[in-house]
Amino acid sequence: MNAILTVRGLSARIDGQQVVEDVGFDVPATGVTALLGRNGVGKTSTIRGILGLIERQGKVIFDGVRIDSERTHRIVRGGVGYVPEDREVFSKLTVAENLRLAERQPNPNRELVEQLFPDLVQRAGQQAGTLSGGQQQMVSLARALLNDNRLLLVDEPTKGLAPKIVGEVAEALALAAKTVPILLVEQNLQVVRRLADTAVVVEGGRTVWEGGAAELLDDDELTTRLLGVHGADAPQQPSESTKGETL
Amino acid sequence: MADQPVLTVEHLGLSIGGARIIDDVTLSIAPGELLGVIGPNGAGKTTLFNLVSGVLTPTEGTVVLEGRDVTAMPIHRRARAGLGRTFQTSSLFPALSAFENVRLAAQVALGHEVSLFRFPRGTDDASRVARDRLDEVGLAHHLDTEAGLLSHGDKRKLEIAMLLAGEPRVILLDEPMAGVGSADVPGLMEVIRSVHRSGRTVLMVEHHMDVVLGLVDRVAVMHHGQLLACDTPAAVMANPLVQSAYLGETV
Amino acid sequence: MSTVILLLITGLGLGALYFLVASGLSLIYGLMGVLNFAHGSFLTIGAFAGYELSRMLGGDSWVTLVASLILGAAVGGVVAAATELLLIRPLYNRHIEQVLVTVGLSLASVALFEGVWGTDPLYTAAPAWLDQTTVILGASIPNDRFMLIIAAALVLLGLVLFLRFTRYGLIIRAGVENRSMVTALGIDVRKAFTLVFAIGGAAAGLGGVLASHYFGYASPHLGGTLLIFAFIVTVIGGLGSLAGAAIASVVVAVLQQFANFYLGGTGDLVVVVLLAVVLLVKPSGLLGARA
Amino acid sequence: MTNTQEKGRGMRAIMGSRFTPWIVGVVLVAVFAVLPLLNISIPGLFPGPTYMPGTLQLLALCLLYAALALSYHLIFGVAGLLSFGHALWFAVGAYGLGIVLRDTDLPLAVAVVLTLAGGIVAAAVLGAISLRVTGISFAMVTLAFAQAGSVLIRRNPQLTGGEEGLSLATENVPEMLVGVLNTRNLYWVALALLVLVFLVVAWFERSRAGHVAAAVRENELRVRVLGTRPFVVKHLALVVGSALAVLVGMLYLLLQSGATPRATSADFTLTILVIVVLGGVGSRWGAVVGGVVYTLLDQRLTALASSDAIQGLPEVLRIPLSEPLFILGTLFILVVLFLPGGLAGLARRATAPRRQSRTAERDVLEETV
Amino acid sequence: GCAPSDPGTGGNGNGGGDAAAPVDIALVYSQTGALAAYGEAYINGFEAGLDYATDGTGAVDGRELNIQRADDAGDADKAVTAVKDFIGQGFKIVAGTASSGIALAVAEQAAQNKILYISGPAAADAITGINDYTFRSGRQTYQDIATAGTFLDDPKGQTVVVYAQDNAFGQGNAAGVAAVLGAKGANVVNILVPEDATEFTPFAQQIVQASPDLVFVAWAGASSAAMWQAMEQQSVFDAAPIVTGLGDVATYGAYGAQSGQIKFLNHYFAGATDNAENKAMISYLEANGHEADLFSPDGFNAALMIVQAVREGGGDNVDDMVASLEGWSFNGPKGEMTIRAEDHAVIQPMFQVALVADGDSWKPELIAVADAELVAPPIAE
Ligand SMILES: Nc1ncnc2c1ncn2[C@@H]1O[C@H](COP(=O)(O)OP(=O)(O)OP(=O)(O)O)[C@@H](O)[C@H]1O
Ligand SMILES: Nc1ncnc2c1ncn2[C@@H]1O[C@H](COP(=O)(O)OP(=O)(O)OP(=O)(O)O)[C@@H](O)[C@H]1O
Ligand SMILES: [Mg+2]
Ligand SMILES: [Mg+2]
Repeated sequence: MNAILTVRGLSARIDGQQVVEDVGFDVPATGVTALLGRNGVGKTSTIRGILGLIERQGKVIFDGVRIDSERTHRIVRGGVGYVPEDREVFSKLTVAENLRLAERQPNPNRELVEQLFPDLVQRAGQQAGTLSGGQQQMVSLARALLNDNRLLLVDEPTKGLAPKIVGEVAEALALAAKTVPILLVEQNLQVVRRLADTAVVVEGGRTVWEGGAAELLDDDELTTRLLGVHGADAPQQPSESTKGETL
Repeated sequence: MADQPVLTVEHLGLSIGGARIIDDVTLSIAPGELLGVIGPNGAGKTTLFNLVSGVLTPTEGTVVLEGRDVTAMPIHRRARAGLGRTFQTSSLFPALSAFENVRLAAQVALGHEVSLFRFPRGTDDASRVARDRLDEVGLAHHLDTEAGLLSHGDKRKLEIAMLLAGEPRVILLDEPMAGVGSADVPGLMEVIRSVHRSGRTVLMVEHHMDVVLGLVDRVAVMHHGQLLACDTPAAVMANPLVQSAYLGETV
Repeated sequence: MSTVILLLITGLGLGALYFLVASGLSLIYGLMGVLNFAHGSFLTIGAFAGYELSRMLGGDSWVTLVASLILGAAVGGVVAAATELLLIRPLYNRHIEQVLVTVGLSLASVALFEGVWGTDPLYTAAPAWLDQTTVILGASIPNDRFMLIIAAALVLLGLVLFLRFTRYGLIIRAGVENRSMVTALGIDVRKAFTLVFAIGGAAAGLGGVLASHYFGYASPHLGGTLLIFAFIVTVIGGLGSLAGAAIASVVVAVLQQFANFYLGGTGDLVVVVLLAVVLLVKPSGLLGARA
Repeated sequence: MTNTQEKGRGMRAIMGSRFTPWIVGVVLVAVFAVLPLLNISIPGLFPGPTYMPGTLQLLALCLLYAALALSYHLIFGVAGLLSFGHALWFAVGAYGLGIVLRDTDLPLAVAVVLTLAGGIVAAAVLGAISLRVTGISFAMVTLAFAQAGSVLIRRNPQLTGGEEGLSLATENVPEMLVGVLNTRNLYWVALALLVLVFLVVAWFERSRAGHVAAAVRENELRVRVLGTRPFVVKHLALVVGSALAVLVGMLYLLLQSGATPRATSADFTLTILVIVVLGGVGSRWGAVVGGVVYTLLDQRLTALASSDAIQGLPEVLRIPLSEPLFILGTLFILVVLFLPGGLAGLARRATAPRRQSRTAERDVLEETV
Repeated sequence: GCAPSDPGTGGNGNGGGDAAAPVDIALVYSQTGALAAYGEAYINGFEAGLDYATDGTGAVDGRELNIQRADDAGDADKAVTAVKDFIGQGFKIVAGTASSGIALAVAEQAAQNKILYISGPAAADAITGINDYTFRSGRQTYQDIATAGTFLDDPKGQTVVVYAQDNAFGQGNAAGVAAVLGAKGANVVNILVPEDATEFTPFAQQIVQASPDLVFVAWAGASSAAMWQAMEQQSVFDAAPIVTGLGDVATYGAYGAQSGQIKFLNHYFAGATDNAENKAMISYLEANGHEADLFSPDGFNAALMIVQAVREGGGDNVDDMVASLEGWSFNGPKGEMTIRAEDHAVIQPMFQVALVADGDSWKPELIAVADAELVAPPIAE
C-alpha cells in the first residue's frame, strides 16, 4: 500500500530534552490513522516534530519528498493541515480573523466550513478567546479545512469536550476523511474505533505497535497493555463483565 | 489523632478568566490512605494538585493539611510542612545529573540548603540519601546522566526518587506511569506500594486503570472540574455517571 | 495657569517623541521578544538623513521639511530592516543573544556617526512658522510642538489601521499572541519580523527628523538620550502593547515636565521611580499581556 | 565517551571546573605578581615595558575590570539574573569611599569597611525590592535604580563633584598607595583583589547555595516544590555580587585617584555585560579574560585609532577605524554571532575538539540516517 | 631582564639634568570624544605658539622639546592612565585638556607626583590654586562672569537673572554672579534648568516673570540652540538685555534670529586684538589650513609658558620651573597675561562682543575690552 507520510527514526527535543526517541510509522494515502499512547508518551511532540515546530531529527517523507529539514510554513504550504492539541486559537482575534489568517489558497472552501460549523458563522465577530472549548475546537478544525490539504494532522480534537460535542467533531472529521488522509491523535477510544482504519501506538517515545485499528481495539489484552485502558470500554462489550475481570 | 483526616479540601474552587476550572470540590483523606484520582483529560486533576501543593491559589475554599489551614501558605512552606508532589510532564533540572537532582531534594529536606559555608560532598548525608533513593527506583546506573537526557520512564522514576528524598508525609503523584514502558510498570507500582506501606498518605492521578485498581483504597472521579464521585473502586466503576463521564459514553 | 497649559502641551510634544520611538520598540518586543537597544540609532540616522537633505535643499521651505521627514522615515526603515536580516535573523529565537547584538550595534553605530558627522551638534533650519508660537489660553506654544503631536497621532492612527485592516497586520497581531501557530498555518512569520523592524525603524527615523527640530540640532547622541525614556515608556505601558505605549508616553512626558518645573528638576527621578512602582505593582505594565 | 562527557557536564553544574584550571590559575597569579619586577615590552599591547607605571596602571585597570566582570558573572552567569544596574554598586564603592575619605578623618581601612557595610545594606534592600519581579521587568527595575543613582550623583555637585567628578582626598591614604611611583603597589592590590573576588565567586558556586542557584536557573517552580524559596539564593547572589562590585569600585577610586559620573551610567552597565559576554556567559575564567581583553582593547584602540597606520587609510576605512568604540562594538557583534560561549567557549573548543556540542551530535545522527 | 629599582628614572625619561638632552613634554587632550573640537583648537594653537616662541626651531637654548601627545577621549580613566604613563617615563611637564573633570584629576596626579601641569581650556575655578604644581593657560569661570558684570554700569539695586543649567558649570556661574554682582548690590535671581530637561519654554517664561534688568545666560552644550529659541519665542529679549558667553565658531549659528540683540562676553575670537602674537598665531593657523577659534590662545599660551619654564626653569627641576612661571607676565594673542604668584590665576583681558549678520551666517565684532584687573578673580587660598 502506498503511504502519503513515512516517518523513520524520528526523535525530537524540547529545549534540550529528548521527548521523542525513535518513532517510525506510515500513514496510508487514504483513511484515518490513529496515533495512540498514554499521556506524555510523545504523540503531540511527534506531530510537532513532523511539522518542524520543535527541534527534530530523523527521516520524514511526505508524498515522496523529504521534509525533515523543511521549515514549518513550507511544509504546511505543501498541503499539510494541522489541528493543534489545545486548539491554539488566537484568543485576541475574532473568529473571522482567525479563519482569514488560515486561508492559504485563492479559493478557500468557505462553504464547506460554513455548512460544517454554522455556529461559527453567527459568531464571526466574536473574540475567539471568549468561545467555549468546543467552539474553539471548531475554529481550530475550520482553519485546517479551509484549504485543500493532502494530509491532516489532528491532535486530540475531543480533549476535554462534552460528549455531545465529541460526536459533532467526530462527524466533521469523518466527512473530511472522505477526501483527505488524516493522522489522528485521540484518547477517546470510541472516537478512534469510529474513525480510524489503522493505528500506531507510541510508548516511551518509541513506536511499539502498528496495525489495523479494529485489530488493536478488539484485542483486550493488547489495549490494556499498550494504552492502560480497556478497548472493552468501547460500547460493544458489556462493561460489567470486564470490570469483573479486573477486580 | 489517627482518624483526623491528614488532608482536607473544602468547597475548593478556581476560575480563570471566567472559566470554572475547579468547581466546589470537597474531599478529605485519612492518614495512610492511598487515593486514586481519575477523570478525562482536562477534568481538573492536575489543577486540583496544583491547588493543594500551592502552585495555584484557589479562588474559593480552603486546603487543610494535618489540621493547619495552608490555603494561603506559599509552595515551599507547604513542602516543608511535609507535602511532596511529582509533575505530569516531568519537571526536573535537565542540565544537572540525576544524582544532583535527587541530592538537591535531600539537601533541602536536611536543611541548610542555601548555605555559603557548606559544600555538597559525595560523602555527606544528602548524597547518601540520594544514592539510596536512586537505587530504590532502579536508577543506580544513571547517577551521572544528565536528567534532560533520560528516557521518559527514567524521568518519571527520577521524579519519584526526588520526591522520596524530600521525606514527605503526604504525596501527590500526577500520572506517575505516564510514558513509563509497560515493563517498568510493575516495578514502579511496587515502589509506590512500599511508599504507601511506610505509612505515607498518597494521592495519585492515573489514567492507567490497572495501576489504579491495583493500588488504591478509594477512587475520586473528576469531570469538568467537579468531583463526580469518591468511593471504592468497585462502587465507582459501577456508577453510571462515572461511566458516561470517564468512559465517555453518550447517555 | 498659562504655565500649566504650557507644561501640558509641551509635555504632549515630548510624549509624541517618546511614542515614535516606543511604538517600534513595543511592537518588536511583542512579536519577537527582542529588546532593541539599537533603536536609538535608527532615530539618529533618520535625523542625520533629514539634516543632510535640508542642508542640500535649503532648510526653510515646507517642501524640504516634508521631504526630509519622508527621507528620515525611509532611511530609518531600511536600516532597521537590514539590521533584522543581517544581525537578528541569524540568531533566530536566541533572545538574549539578539539583545546583545543590538547592544553592540548601538555602540558601534554611535561611534560611526561621531566619525562621519563629528561630535559638534549640527543645527537644523526649519520653516519660519515652526519657530513661531501660537497663543493658547495665554500660553504661547512653540508651533513645532504641534507638528510633533500631529505626526505622532498620525503614526498611531496609521499603525492601528495597519494592524486592524491589513493581512500583515493580522499576522503581526496573531504572532504577538502565538508565533509558532502562525507558522503552523503556513505563514512565514520571519517576513513579519522584518516588516515590524522596518516599521519600527521608520517610526524612529521620522521621530529622528522631528527630534532634530525639537532639540534644534542633530547629533550622534540624539537617539541615546531618547532611547532610555522610550524603554521606560515601553515597559510602563506594557511590552507589546501599542495603546499602552501611547498612554505611557504622554503620562511620562507630562509628569517629567511638571516635576522638572515644580519639583526642582526631579523629572528623571520621578519617571524612574514611577517605572519601579508600576513594575512592582503590576509587573506586566499598564496594558501588558504577559509579565 | 558520551557518559564521561555527561559526567563532565553534570559535575560542572555544581563543582565548577575541575583541578587543572586551579593549577594554571596559581601559576598565572605568580606570573602577574612578578611582572612589575620584570622588563618585558609588548609594543602595541602595552604603552611601555612592564615595570613602568603607565603599563602597570593599564594592567591594574585590566585586573580591576576582570574583578568587576566576575562580580557580575555571579549575578548574571550563576544566578541567571539579567541586571542592568550593576554599575550602581561600582559607583557606590568609588563615590562612597571618596566621600568618606574627604569628609572624615577615618583611616583608609576603616573607611573601606564603612563603605562596604553601607553598600551591603543598600544592596540588600534594593535587591529585595527588585527581586519581587523577574525577567525583563527585573532588568528594567534594576536599570531604574541605577539611573536614579546616576541622576543623584550628577545632581549633587557639592557632595559628589557632579560632572567634574570626585577626586581622592589623600590625607588618610597610606603613602605607599599614592603617586605614580607607587602604581606598582596599587597594581599588587588590584591583583590581590581579583584573586579574592575570584575565590569568593568560586566559593559561592561550589557551596550548597551555588548548587541551589544552578537549580533555580534551571527550573524555579521545581525548587519551590522541593521546599526552598528561590528568593533566598537569588538575593544572596545579588548581595554578594554587589558587595564585590563595591570593593572593586573602591579600588578604582584609589587607582584613578578619583571617580567620574561615567561610572554610574547605563552605558557602563552595558559595558560590564559586554565584557561578560565577550568572555563567555557562565564561565569564571571567561569573565576574567573578557575583562582583561576588553580593557586592553578599550585603552589601546584609542592609541591605534590615532596611529599613522590608520590615519593613512582612505576615508571609508579611516573614519570608522579611527573610532575605538566602533571597532569594539563591531568586534562584540561578531563574537555574539560567531563565537557562542565567547572566548571561554572558543578555548573549550580549542582544548577539547572531541567534546561534541549537542548540535554536533545531531549532525552525526543525520548522516547516519 | 630585571627592572631598575626605581621606575621613576627608568625608560626613555631623563631624570638627570643632562643639559643637552631633550625635554619631555606631554600633551593630554581630547582627540576624540565629546570635546574633540576644543582639543583640535587647543593643539593647533599650541603648535602656533611653539613655532612662535622657538622661532620655528622647536628647541629652547639648544635643547629639543620632545613633545608626546595622548588622547583623553573625554574620559578621566584614559587621561589618568596616560598621565601616569608619562610620569612613569620621567616626564616632568604635562599640559592640556578642556574638561574640568579631567583637569582636576590630572592636577591631583601633578600634586601627588610633583610635576608641572598646565591645564587647558577647562574653566573650573577650582583649578586655580588647587596646588603648587598646577597652572592654567586659559581663563576661568569667574572671569566670564565678571565680564558679564561689565555690561551693567552700576549693578546696585538692579535685578540680575542668572539663567543656567543646574550642573557644576551652571551653579559655578550662579555663585560667581552672586559673588561679583551681588557684592556690588545687585539682586541676583537664579533660574537653574535641570540638566536633563529637554523643554526650556516654561523656564524662559519664568525669566520674564522675574522682570529682570539683566539676564546672564550660562549655557554649555548642544541644547543651547533650543534654549535660545525658547527665549526668543517667549520674548525674553524684549524684557531685558541678555548677556552670555560667545562660544567657538561652530556655535555662532546657535543663537538664533535674535543673535544681534545678545551682548556677548568672550574669551577670544580672531578679531579680538591685533597684537603681534595674535597676528602670528592666525597666520600660522591659516598657513596650516586651520582657523583661529575660541581656545586657540589656550594652546598658544601653554606653549609660551612651557618654553618659559624650560628657558628660565631649566626644564628638569620642577620647583625651578614653577618658580619661573609664578608672577611671570607675557603677551599672548589676547594681550598681556599675568600668572598670579599666589594661586596661578591667569590675569587676562576679556572682551565684549556682538554678533553681526554676515550673509546668512553671523560673525563676531569687538565692542570693548574688559580690563584684566577689572575682571580678575579674588585670590584663591
Ligand atoms: N514544554 C515542555 N518542556 C519540557 N518537556 C516537555 C514539554 N512538553 C512536553 N514535554 C515532555 O514531552 C513528553 C511528551 O509530551 P507530549 O505532549 O508529546 O505527549 P502526548 O503523548 O501528546 O501527551 P498527551 O496525551 O497528554 O497529549 C511529555 O511527557 C513531557 O515530559
Ligand atoms: N492557566 C489556565 N488558564 C485557562 N485554563 C486552564 C489553565 N490551566 C488549566 N486550564 C484548564 O483547566 C482544565 C483542567 O486542566 P488540568 O490540567 O487540571 O486537566 P487534567 O485533569 O490534569 O487533564 P490531563 O488528564 O490531560 O492531565 C483544562 O481544560 C485546562 O485547559
Ligand atoms: Mg498531546
Ligand atoms: Mg493532568
